[in-house]
This record gives sequence, structure tokens and C-alpha cells, in this order.
Amino acid sequence: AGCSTGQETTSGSPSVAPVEGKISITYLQKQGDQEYFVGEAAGAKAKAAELGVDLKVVNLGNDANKTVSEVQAAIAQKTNGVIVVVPDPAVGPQVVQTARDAKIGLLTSDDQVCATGPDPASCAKTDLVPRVGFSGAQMGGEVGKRAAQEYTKAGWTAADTRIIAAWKQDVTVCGDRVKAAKEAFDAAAPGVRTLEVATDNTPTGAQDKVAATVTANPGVKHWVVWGCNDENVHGGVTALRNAGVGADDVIGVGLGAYLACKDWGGTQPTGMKAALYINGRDVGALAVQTMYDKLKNGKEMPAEAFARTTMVDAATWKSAGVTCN
Amino acid sequence: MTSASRPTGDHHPTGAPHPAEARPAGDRPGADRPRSDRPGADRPGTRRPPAGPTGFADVGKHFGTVQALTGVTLDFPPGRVTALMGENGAGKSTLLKILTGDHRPSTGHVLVDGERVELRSPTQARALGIRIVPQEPEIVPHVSVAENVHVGALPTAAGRRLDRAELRRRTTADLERFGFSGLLDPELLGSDLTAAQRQLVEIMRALTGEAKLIAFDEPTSSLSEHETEALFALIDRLRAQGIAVVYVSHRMREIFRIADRIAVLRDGALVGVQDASRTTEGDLVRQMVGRDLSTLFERRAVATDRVVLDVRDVTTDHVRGVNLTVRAGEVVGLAGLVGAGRSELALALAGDLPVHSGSITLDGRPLPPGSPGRAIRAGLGLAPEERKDQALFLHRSIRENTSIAVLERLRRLRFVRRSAERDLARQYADRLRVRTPSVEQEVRTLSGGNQQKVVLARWLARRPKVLILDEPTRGIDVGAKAEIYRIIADLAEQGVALVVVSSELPELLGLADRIVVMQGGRVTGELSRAEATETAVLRLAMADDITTTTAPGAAS
Amino acid sequence: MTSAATPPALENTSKSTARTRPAGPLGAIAGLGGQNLSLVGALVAVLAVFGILNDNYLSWNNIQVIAEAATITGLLAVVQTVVIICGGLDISVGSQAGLASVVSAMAFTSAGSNAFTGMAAALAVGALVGVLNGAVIVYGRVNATIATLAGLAAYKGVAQLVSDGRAQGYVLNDAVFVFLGRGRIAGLPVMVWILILVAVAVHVLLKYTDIGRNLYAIGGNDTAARLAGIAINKYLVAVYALIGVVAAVAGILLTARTGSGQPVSGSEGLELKAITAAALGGCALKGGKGGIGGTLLAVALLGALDNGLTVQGINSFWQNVAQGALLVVAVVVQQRRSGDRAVGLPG
Amino acid sequence: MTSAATPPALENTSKSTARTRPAGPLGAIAGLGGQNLSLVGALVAVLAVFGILNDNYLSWNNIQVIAEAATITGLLAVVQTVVIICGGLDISVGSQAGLASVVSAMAFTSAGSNAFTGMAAALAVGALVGVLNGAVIVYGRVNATIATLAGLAAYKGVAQLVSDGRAQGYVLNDAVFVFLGRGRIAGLPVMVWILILVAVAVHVLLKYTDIGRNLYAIGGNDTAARLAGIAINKYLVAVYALIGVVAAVAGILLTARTGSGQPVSGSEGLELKAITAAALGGCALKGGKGGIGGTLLAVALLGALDNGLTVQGINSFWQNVAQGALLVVAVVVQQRRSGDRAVGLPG
Ligand SMILES: Nc1ncnc2c1ncn2[C@@H]1O[C@H](COP(=O)(O)OP(=O)(O)OP(=O)(O)O)[C@@H](O)[C@H]1O
Ligand SMILES: Nc1ncnc2c1ncn2[C@@H]1O[C@H](COP(=O)(O)OP(=O)(O)OP(=O)(O)O)[C@@H](O)[C@H]1O
Ligand SMILES: [Mg+2]
Ligand SMILES: [Mg+2]
Repeated sequence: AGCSTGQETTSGSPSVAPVEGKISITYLQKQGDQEYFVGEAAGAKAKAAELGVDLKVVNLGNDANKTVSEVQAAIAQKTNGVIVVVPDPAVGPQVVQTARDAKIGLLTSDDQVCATGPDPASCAKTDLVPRVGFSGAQMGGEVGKRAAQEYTKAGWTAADTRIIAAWKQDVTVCGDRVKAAKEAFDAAAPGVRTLEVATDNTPTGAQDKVAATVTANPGVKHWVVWGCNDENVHGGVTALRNAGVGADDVIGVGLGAYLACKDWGGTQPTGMKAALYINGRDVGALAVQTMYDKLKNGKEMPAEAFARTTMVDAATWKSAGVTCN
Repeated sequence: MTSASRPTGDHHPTGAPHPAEARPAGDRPGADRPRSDRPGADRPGTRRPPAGPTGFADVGKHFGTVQALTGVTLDFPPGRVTALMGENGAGKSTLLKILTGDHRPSTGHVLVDGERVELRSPTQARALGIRIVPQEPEIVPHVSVAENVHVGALPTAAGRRLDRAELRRRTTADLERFGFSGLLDPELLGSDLTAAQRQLVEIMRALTGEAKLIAFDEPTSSLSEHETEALFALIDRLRAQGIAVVYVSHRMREIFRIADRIAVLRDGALVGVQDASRTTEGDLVRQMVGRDLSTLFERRAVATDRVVLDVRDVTTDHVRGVNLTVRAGEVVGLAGLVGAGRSELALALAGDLPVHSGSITLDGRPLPPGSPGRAIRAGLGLAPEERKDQALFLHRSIRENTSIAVLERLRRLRFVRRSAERDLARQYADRLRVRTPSVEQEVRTLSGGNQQKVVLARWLARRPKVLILDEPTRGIDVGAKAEIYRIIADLAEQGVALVVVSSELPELLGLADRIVVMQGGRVTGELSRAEATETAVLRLAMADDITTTTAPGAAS
Repeated sequence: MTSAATPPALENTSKSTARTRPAGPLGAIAGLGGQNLSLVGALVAVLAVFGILNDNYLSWNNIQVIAEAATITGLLAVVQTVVIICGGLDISVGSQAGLASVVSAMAFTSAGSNAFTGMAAALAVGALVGVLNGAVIVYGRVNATIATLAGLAAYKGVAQLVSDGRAQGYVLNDAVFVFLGRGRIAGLPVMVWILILVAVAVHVLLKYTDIGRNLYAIGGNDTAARLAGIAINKYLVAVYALIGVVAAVAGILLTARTGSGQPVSGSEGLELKAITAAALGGCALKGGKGGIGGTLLAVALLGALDNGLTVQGINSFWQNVAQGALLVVAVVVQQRRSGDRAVGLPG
Repeated sequence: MTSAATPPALENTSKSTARTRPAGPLGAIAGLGGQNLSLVGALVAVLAVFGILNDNYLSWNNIQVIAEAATITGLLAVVQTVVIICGGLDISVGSQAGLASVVSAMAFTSAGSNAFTGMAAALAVGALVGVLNGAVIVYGRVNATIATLAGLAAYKGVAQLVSDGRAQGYVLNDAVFVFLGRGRIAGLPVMVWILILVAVAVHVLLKYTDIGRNLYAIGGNDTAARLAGIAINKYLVAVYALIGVVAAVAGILLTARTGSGQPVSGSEGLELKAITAAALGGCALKGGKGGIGGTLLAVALLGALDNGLTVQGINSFWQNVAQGALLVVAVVVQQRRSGDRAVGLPG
């Protein structure tokens, strides 16, 4: 109590003592109403039930400010560990500081966080918070690679092909993904021009924006579509179909596979040629397990642990375990 | 009373009541104004004595294609009451709005103390000492009467801190001085005021601060005799202080009671200005209307024995145990002073206010409570008192405003028959002499009296079995009044049962077969046509007041 | 007893002078043009600028794209106009559409791929939600803004609960949904026809029936409307029910367009767009004023702008700035034209 | 000129009867309690329910967390109250806060980590944006809702452009920002003190100065205010400038809290929360009515509810439903208590 400048804080590595008795973990997720994160929450809950851990899942939306509030609230609730998917990596240091002050465990999932600065990309390795998830660069790379394969297989030329990259431009991790996709694609099949389409990451938003973009480029014969998530790609592919572009002239590579699988379950030919299946459930479960090991047994958290990603397509999605509702 | 003792008294223009100030015969008594030594005299425009006249020089005004005023040259000498008369839509309110900077003239200009001024806003006019009591009171709903009165000029203590004690004290003092003290509680919220109370607030508002000219635009249209007298006493005092007073009214009696000179407008042009003592009612009417009018109204009694409306022991929030029967063809007048509960009774009958006990039957069947819609369908119509708040759709046309209560008659398969609707609107607009280029005109652009006619047109067109008219002739000119009386008489002859609420006694005396007088929410008596005289009505209307305090202003 | 209020004597004289504006639905276009000239001007300007910048912008194809993209917003803007005219507001339209979208897809799936069951369920839920909104406002005496703000959260939550937060079902195997989402009649997308149908119906309702009159009256002066015998409560509940139903139509179209029931995605934020369109189209938010013509023009203007900015490949950040600036300019021009005196607060 | 209008004779008599309500800022609490009893009731109920369900809910720690989490919304709700009272609305507050956040962090960085430069720049930009809003509304004659809807898009776009859509700068190396974000005075977070300060200042302004009373007059009846010589335009511009400045304060706190300038994240959607709080706190959206007390109570209620639902581990979907339902219930109860006649539309 009393007065404080706010600077009397713990620094250096957190010393989290192993917990006696029932462990309580709080899972803070950005965009908790999106399909992927809903899955992640479900996986985490299932794992928590299995381990006998008390787990609370909180949706942060896109709100960096709420992130800070919810970390504080979790601490006020005497939680033992916080797993967080930050809406913006810039809020990371604040989260780290708060968690360290309270001497609780901190693990990030999906998006990276740096303890000393806003940008994980320019962060010393040792300052990165342990993380479970997928790598944005890796995911983007996979998408770009597969798209390039399909492109080569189709035998299109750079002159009459355009790439549509659709994402919400103020979401940092989206930018990382499409950038990686582009790099991977260019490495395998150089010279194809990319049209960047600003969307709101929703299927209808992507559909409307891509439709407009298609209008603006009437000479293009073939299209490659990727984006930040399945919503973008699916919306883009739908827009192309509505514009009269045949399924054979579209290579859509989704990210998530939860909307792509719907097309594959149908009977019509689709431009969705493949999608990177990332299973949120796995990430959620892995994150809870990692935190549990740390809190229960004092086992150090690995700097990075990745869940499986699988590239699936119309032929393989069922066997890969994609569930479609 | 206390006002005389004010040392500097610059907050109020009222002060030193001269015993014999009524109608000073001499012109331009500007030099002997008692307030010439006041602070604030250094402000531009308030220099005394005035270097020249205050008024209009060749002022014209048009709204789109409507020419509201043409070439009006008129001045308002200090210490005199200049009455402004004219038919509805003649341009009186427009003229006053120009004087207060609310409208800007299309041609000509305003003079203040002989100087040409460009009034850009009411603020500027106020600073020059020009005040107006507008025709439609503008009340701030969720603040107290005290703040309403002093809006824009709240008393402050150190810094900008609002001095609530001073505010309340000033308001209470003013209420007392103006003779309104029993009628208005300074703590009452603006939204709870009755029509008359709103008007009083507007009057008090104009009287705060330093004024050299005060214009009253139909200030008595919803006041009864009692408050009217208090107001006249007040105006007498203003005149004695050398303030120029402009007074607009359609009530002849008032004009001759208070005015020194009378200016008549017709179709936006000034017809003439004459001394009140040298003119007659007939002259004025001729000037205003352009022809003679038989202002004398005699109604034949056509009442039958069939009781249409039977009100038994009705009690509402402020009305207690009212009994009232109205027969087919009968016109019953409801008289009373401000707050007597007449409007409340009318609203309760129309289903808009809850009836706590008692019964109301219409044509032998109980009137369904709780919804004006049901009451209307059962055959009861109410033309409410407050045209702007309770009746008009200001942004819709005359046509739509007239037809709103008769749409079920005008529609075919729910589609409104436009031509039938337009004919109906035009028929009533013609009969009631609504001054407008077409019935498609938005109602907000009409003059006050013409708006009132639209309200009446709606209910006359509806032709219910029982028609309640609450202050039907508020702000209506003599010519149209006669027509409205005629329509009322027609309706009565057709067997409609009518209840007319009015604060204008001569009107009630002329119209009603029977007058029911209310006071404090109760019926204090009933007078047949033969028994009804002004004194008799007033005695019943003030039955209690005689024993309790009478407002001091009313004495004069 | 009071059937013929018009004395026959006047019948003839009036005929000759009666026509101040053309009557009947056909007059609508004329009336619309005069009233909203500045919107038409803005629309023409936008079309011209982007048409010059880009050859394909004014192609029939792209016009259709614009129209289709604007349909869902357009539907919601039309009903928003109605509720604003009668002095209310509905901030929950987006959530209602999302709920309907999910319900349509799920009912479709569980009824063994029966499109009509899906749609009927969505419409029923829409009507229910609308009546609930109306009842809360009218009988709960809750300010419309607050009530529908509450609805915004609550119906979104319900949609998420029902769907578990996931996109539900897949309807593009079904001919009816495919027809709704991709079909064409007389060269125009089916979706656009639906918007036209709804807009014309609502326009006729507002302008030519006594119901419409009463709605304007309620918004213009509710006390006066009540005293004139209009059953305000009934009208308000009906209006909110209408909104619910039309929002359900929007939700069904959302499902048809995206192929599955979307609880949130695609419908979030539509309320603001709908209100923007209505306000830009000339609705006074105080009620009593406005019309479908203006709203549709505003929808078209915003849609054309949106599409044009994307066609030109303009960064979404600039798009925000441009949209905000244009909105202000359009209204300022409108005000200048109308030449109202600058008195009091702008309505 | 109206300074000494009091005749001495009356001075004494008035003293005794003048006090119907306690004057001075201290009376605030009393007035607040009576006026918003149902909000207090709801708040107590929420605190009690969650306090029983969860041992830590009523801990001093958690109370502080609630207060801190509500601060930024609270600041915006306070100024929203002011603008609603004078008959306007500001939908762009969230975007303004976002812009200020970015500006504060960027100016801080480019001034070589000078916190005061950062804050001054943010406040200046806030005032500028506020004046711009006011000018568009007053001189452009644009309806406040539309003007600030446009601002919502435009200022967000500007913030994104300035920041390239990313979080900017890093301020947690700076003592001043750290103090703002994490410091404490007398056991209360600095942020909460700032809210208290602003709220008290605005409350005093509204209730105890003629400026405040004039604002009520403007919102209650702008014609009356204008005819009474109140310079409506000046007041409105000033109010919007005040909003801009307070939104900038909120933006600075946002920066301090999150550690960097956030163009969108953390400020998006705040407008709706601020308006909800103001409306729930008793502001009539038509203007002329409301007060800071009610708004703060509403902010507290919503914050306590939010925290409680999370603390109980309630799924965010259910939270939406619960929040919507509770909002309605709170208002219905309020209406029942006030016992107004159900006539016309609920204000
Ligand atoms: N804003 C406006 N727009 C169009 N016409 C207007 C407007 N204001 C007034 N008028 C017209 O100007 C004329 C003069 O109106 P004004 O209100 O001055 O009449 P008035 O003499 O005060 O009548 P009343 O006795 O009925 O109050 C009327 O024909 C009226 O319709
Ligand atoms: N004891 C009271 N306490 C509070 N308000 C009262 C009381 N008595 C009367 N009133 C107010 O006065 C109103 C009754 O006045 P009403 O408008 O019916 O009078 P009226 O005879 O039509 O007079 P006018 O319209 O000329 O003022 C009530 O609606 C109520 O608002
Ligand atoms: Mg007039
Ligand atoms: Mg009355």
C-alpha cells in the first residue's frame, strides 16, 4: 500500500515456486470468439480436466488494455500461472512485469512476446517468454510453398497470374504470415505479382474486397489466394467463383482448414486447393500441460514448443483429423 | 412593494411604481426616465437619453416565396405601450423576431436609439436591452423554474460558481413582485409546467436584467383574468419607468385596457398607427381584415335531453370528485384560473391520464380507460391545449396534420386517398382562413394562430360524438374566431356534445349553454347561460382564494 | 356516421389544382431525386472519379459487385430507417443477423438439408427477437438505445452459444441457398432483387399507407400521436418485429453468401453501417423525418466508395480517413444546399 | 452588471428557505445516492453475489483491479456525459484515444524519451481533434452523430497511418509513464486518482457553475438557450475540445498501461461502452438530463459485473448474454422505481 512510483519491480528470471495443492491456471486469449481460439480453449479445458487443474479461459478480443486488466485480475484471484495469447506483442513487457511481480508462471501461446521491448523480432533470445504454438513465419512459409507447388503443377505463367493476399492490415501477426508466404512462394516460383487486399478478416468482408480487386484486374487468367486465415481465403475464393472464374483457375490455400473443409465436404468443384490445418486443440492442451509441469514439478518450460501443422486437401482432410461442423 | 426599495435595482427594470402613471399623455418622456443614473449606461445602445427612435425602417422579410413583411416603418417610443394588431399570419411575430435578432430582415433595417444596427443574434439584441416574450414559450425541461427564468444570466459568486441561494431568492422575490407567487414554485421542473406556467416563466425571463424595450407576443393567450390583471399591473409599471413596451394580442379588451398606440398590420404591411384613445374596435377590425365583421356572436340553444357524456365522481391526480354531464347539442364551458385542473380533467376524459376512481360513460357505454385511441374510437375527441407539444407534427404538412385522426375514413386498403385527403385539408384551411400558400406547407412555417387552426381542423374533421376543445381560440384573430364559433354552433346543431375549456371569459359567456367552474381540482359551481356573468364566474373560480392570500399584483 | 367528410361542392374545384407532386409509387423516383440531390451529386462524383481512374469500375460486372456487397447493409439500413423515423433506434441489427445466420444453417442441417425449414426457423427467431426488443422498449420503458445496446451483446452471445462460436453447417450443396447466394434473375443477382423488393415494400408502406403516416407521426411528436389516437405501443412492437424479420433475411443471405452460418463474422459492425446510411440519407435521429430513397442512395454512395477505394488498391488506413472525410463533406454540402438557418443544434 | 441585484431587505429571509439540497461538492454524494438508488442497488447486488461466490472478489486487490480496468472507460464516459447533457454525442472518443495513444508514444520516442513532450503532444492533438469535431458540428451544421461517426473512421485511419497500423514506441523505460501505469498514491493506483480528479472537476463544473447550467439549458432546449443569449456555438466547441483533451488523457494512460502507443487495440469499441455507461447512468440521449454520479455508478456496475463474470470463469459467450440481460433489468428496475407514467416513447 501507500505510495509507489511503480518501479519497485522484480527483474531477472521469475522464481516461481512449485505449487502445493490444487493448481489454478488462467488462459487469456485474443479473439476468443474466433473458431481457432474456440478450439484452443476447448483443448485446454479438456486437458485441465484431465490433470485436475482449475482453468479459467478469458477472451481478450483485440484489446491490449484488457490484457493488462485481466492479468491483474487473474493475479488478484491468486492464480498460479497465466497462459496468454496477446492481442498485440507490444503489450508483452507489461504483462511480463506484472506476472513477475506476482511471482506466477507465465507462458505464451501462438504469438511471441518479448520481456524487454515491444517487438519480439528484435528481442534477445533470452528475453523471449516461453511459447507454445505455431510459428507465423513457418505457417506462412508452408502456405507459400504449397501454393507454389500447385502453381507449378498447373503450369501457369507469371504474366497471367496474380496472387491475392488478403488480411486485416492492422493485425501484426497477419502481416508476418502473408509476408512469409510470399517469400516462400517467390523462392519456388518467382515473378508473380501480388495484390494486397485489405480486409476485416471476415468471410464477407474478404469476399467484397476481393470482388472489387478482381474487377480492377480484368486481364488476369489465374489466381492464387492466401491470407491471414481461412475466412480470408474462403471469402476470396467465393468472390472469384462469383466473378465467373473457374475452379481450375484458382489456387486457394487456406490457413486453418475449418472453412476449407466445408467446400471439400460439398459436391461442387472448388478453388480451395489446400489448407494448412492448425489444430487449436493441440496448442491449448500442450500449453496447459507445459504450465502444469512447471507449476507441479518445477520442470523448466521449453523456450518454444510447436504443435503439429498439417497441410491438408480435399483428399486428405478427413484422415488428418479435421472436424467440420 | 419591495421592488421600490432596490438601491441600484439594475437587475430588474421594474421599480418605482408611480401612483398615477397610466397612459402618460406627453410624448417621448425619455428624459425623465428614473433609471438614467444606473450602471451599465456606458454600454453601447443603452445611452440615455435616446438619440433617436427605436424600431424599424422600411423592413421587409420573405421566407422563400412567402412575403411575410413589406416596407414596415415603425418606432416604439419609450414609456408607451404600442399594440401590434393584425390577422393571423399578418407578420406580427416575424416583426418581433427581427427586432430580437432571431430573424434577419430581407430589406431595411432595425433602429436602436436612432442608430442603424445589424442584429446578428438574440444575444446581441439582449445586450442592447431588447427583450421578447415569444409567442411559443421555450422552456428548458429538466431544470428548475428559477434556472429557467434566469437562463443565460445566472447569478454567480466568486469565479463562475453558481449562486443558488441568490438565484432562488431573486426568483421568489420576482414572483412576489409580479404577482405570480401563488402560481409558480421556483423549484418546479420545467417539464412539469402547465401552459400558463410556461408563459409566466417566459414573462419573468424577459423581465430580468436591464431592458429598454420589452415585446410581449400574445402573453395572455393561456392566462386567465387573474394573471392577466397581474401582468397589466406589471406593464403599467414598465411604462412608468420609461420602457418601450410592444404588445401583441388578439383580445380587443386587453388592447384597449393597456395600449397607448395601436399599429395595425395587414398582409405584412403597416396599415396605420393611431392613438388608442382615438380609435374603436370596429375601426381596428376594418383595418385588420379589410371589411366589417359582426363581432357580436349569438348562439341559438339547440341542446336536447339526450345525455351523451356522463362523468361521475371522477378523481385523478389533481382533480377530485368531478361530476359533469353533457347533452347532445349542448355546449358546456369549463372555466377556472390557472391550474384549476380543467386541462387535466380533459386529458383524463380522453384517456391520457389515469382515472383513479369514478365512472365515465359515453352514449350509455363506459368509456374505455387508459388509451386515447380507444376513447377516440368510442367517439370522444380532444383538441388539446398545447398545440406544439400535444398536437402538431411540426415537420409535416398541413394536409397530414389535418388528416391524422381521420385516416381510417380516407384510406382504401390501407392506402391513403391523397385527393380526398387534400380536399379535406383544403376545405378546413379555407373555412378557418389558414394563411398559407398551400396545404402542403410544413406546419412549423405557419404563424401561431394558423397553427392553432390546423389543430382545430383535425378535430372538427373528425366529428366525434363528444368534442372537447381546450383553449380552442388561443392566439386566433377576430375574423377566424367568429368562424370557429360558427363551426361550434354547427356541430352543436348536428347533435355533437361539446365541452369548451377557455380562459377568455367573454368567449365562454357567448358560447356556452352552461358554465362549469373549477378551482383547485374541484368543481365549485355551475351556472346556466342566464346566470353566467363574469363576476359570477370569477367568484366561483376564486372561491378559496378569497380567504387565502391573493397575489399582491392582482390588486391593481 | 361520419363517412363522407368532404362536401361535394368542393370536389370539383380541387381536382384542377391538386397535383403538387406526382402521386403513386412512380412519383417516388422524382421525389427522391429532388430531396437528396446532394447525395446524387456525391454518388455521381464518386462514380466519375473512380470511373476515370479505373476502366473497369463502371463495368456492369463491377456495378453488380457493388450492389451485391451493399445488399446486406442495405437491408438493415432500410429497416433502420423505419425505426429511426418513428423515433427509435436498433443497435442490435448486426447481432440479430448473426443469430439468424447461425439458426438458418443449423436448422437446415438438422432438418436433413431442407432449405425452407432453415429459412423459416431463421425468420421465426428474427420475429421473436424483434418482438422481444419491442416489448422491452415499450413495456419495460427502456430507452431504445439502451435496450438494443443490450440486445447487441445478448443476441451475439446467444448466437455464439448456439453455435459454440464456430461457423455452422454447409449450405452450398443446396440449390435454394446457392440460388440466393449466386443466382441471377434478369441479369441481376437474386440478393439485389431481394433488397429492391424489401425497399419498395417499405417505401410504399411509409409513403402511401396510413400505417406509414402514423409512424412519421409517432416519431415527429409522440405525445401528439398518442392524443390523436395512434396506438404507439402496438406500432413500435410491430416495427421492431419487422426489423427482426428483415435482419433474419439478411442473416439468411449471409449464410447463402458465405456457405455456412456465421455467428459473428460478417455481421459485426453492421449496426453502425446501417445507422450511418440512414443518417446520411436524411433521417433525423430525433425521429419523424427521412425516407427510403435517401437511405438507399447513401448505401449506394458508401458501397461505391468502398469498392472504388479497394479497386484503386488504397490501403485500408487511407480508406478509413477517406470515408470519414467524405461522410462529413456530403453532409456539409447537403446542409448548405438546404439553406437552413444555422440555429440551435443541427438535427 | 447583474452583480448586486439583491435588495438587502430580502437577504435574511432567503437564507432560511433557500436550502432544499445541500450545496457544495460535498452534497454530491447525497444527491447521487437519492437519484440513482437503483444503480446503487444493482451494484450492491452484483458485489454481494460475486462476493459470496468467490472469496477473492471483494479483496482490496481485486477492487483495485476493477477500478483500474474501468478507468479508461470511466474517463470517456464522464466526458460523454457532458456532451450528451448538452444534446450532442461523440462516437469518435475511442478513435481519439487511440490517436492520442500513438501520438504520445511517438512524440515520446522522437523527443529522446521525454515523457512530457509525449504527453503534451497527445493533449495538443486531442484538443485539436476536439475542436475540429466541434467546428464540423457547429459551423458545418452536421448532426453530431454523423460527424463523430465520420470521426470514428477518420481518426482511426489517421492513427493507423501515423503508426503504420502497429504499436509504436516503448515507454516502460520511462519513470513518468511507469508511474502513470503502475504507480500508487495513498494505496490507490495513479490512474484511478486521475479518473477521480477528472470526474470531480466535471461534476463541479456541471452542478455548481453557470457554465454547467448553461450546458443543461442548451441540451434541454436549444432555442430557449439561444434566445437567452447563451453562445451555443462556443459552448459546443468547448465541450468537444474538452472531450478531445480527456480522450487524450485516456490515450496517454493507455500507452502507459500497455507500454506502447496503440492505434486501435484497447480503444476500439470504447465509444459504445462510454455511451452505455452514460445512458445507464441516467442521461437522456435527447439531452438536458444526467449527471456524473450516475455515470460513474454505471461504470462501476459494468466494471464489477465484467470482473465478476470473468472471475467466475464464465464463458465469454454467456458473458455477452448476461451483460445484455443485466443492462435491461437495471433500466427496467430504474423505470419502475421512478414510477413515470408510461406515455409516449421512453426517453
Ligand atoms: N420559418 C418560416 N418559413 C416560412 N414562412 C414563415 C416562416 N415563419 C413565418 N412564416 C410566414 O410568415 C407569415 C407571418 O407570420 P407571423 O408568425 O409573423 O404571423 P403573426 O402575425 O405573428 O400571426 P399570429 O397572430 O397567428 O401569431 C405567415 O404567413 C407565416 O406562414
Ligand atoms: N397540488 C398540486 N401539486 C402539484 N401540481 C399540481 C397541484 N395542483 C395542480 N397541479 C398541476 O396543475 C395541473 C392542473 O392544471 P391544468 O393544466 O389542468 O389547469 P387548467 O385549469 O387547465 O389551467 P391552465 O391550463 O390555464 O394552467 C396538474 O396537471 C398539475 O400538474
Ligand atoms: Mg404570431
Ligand atoms: Mg389548461
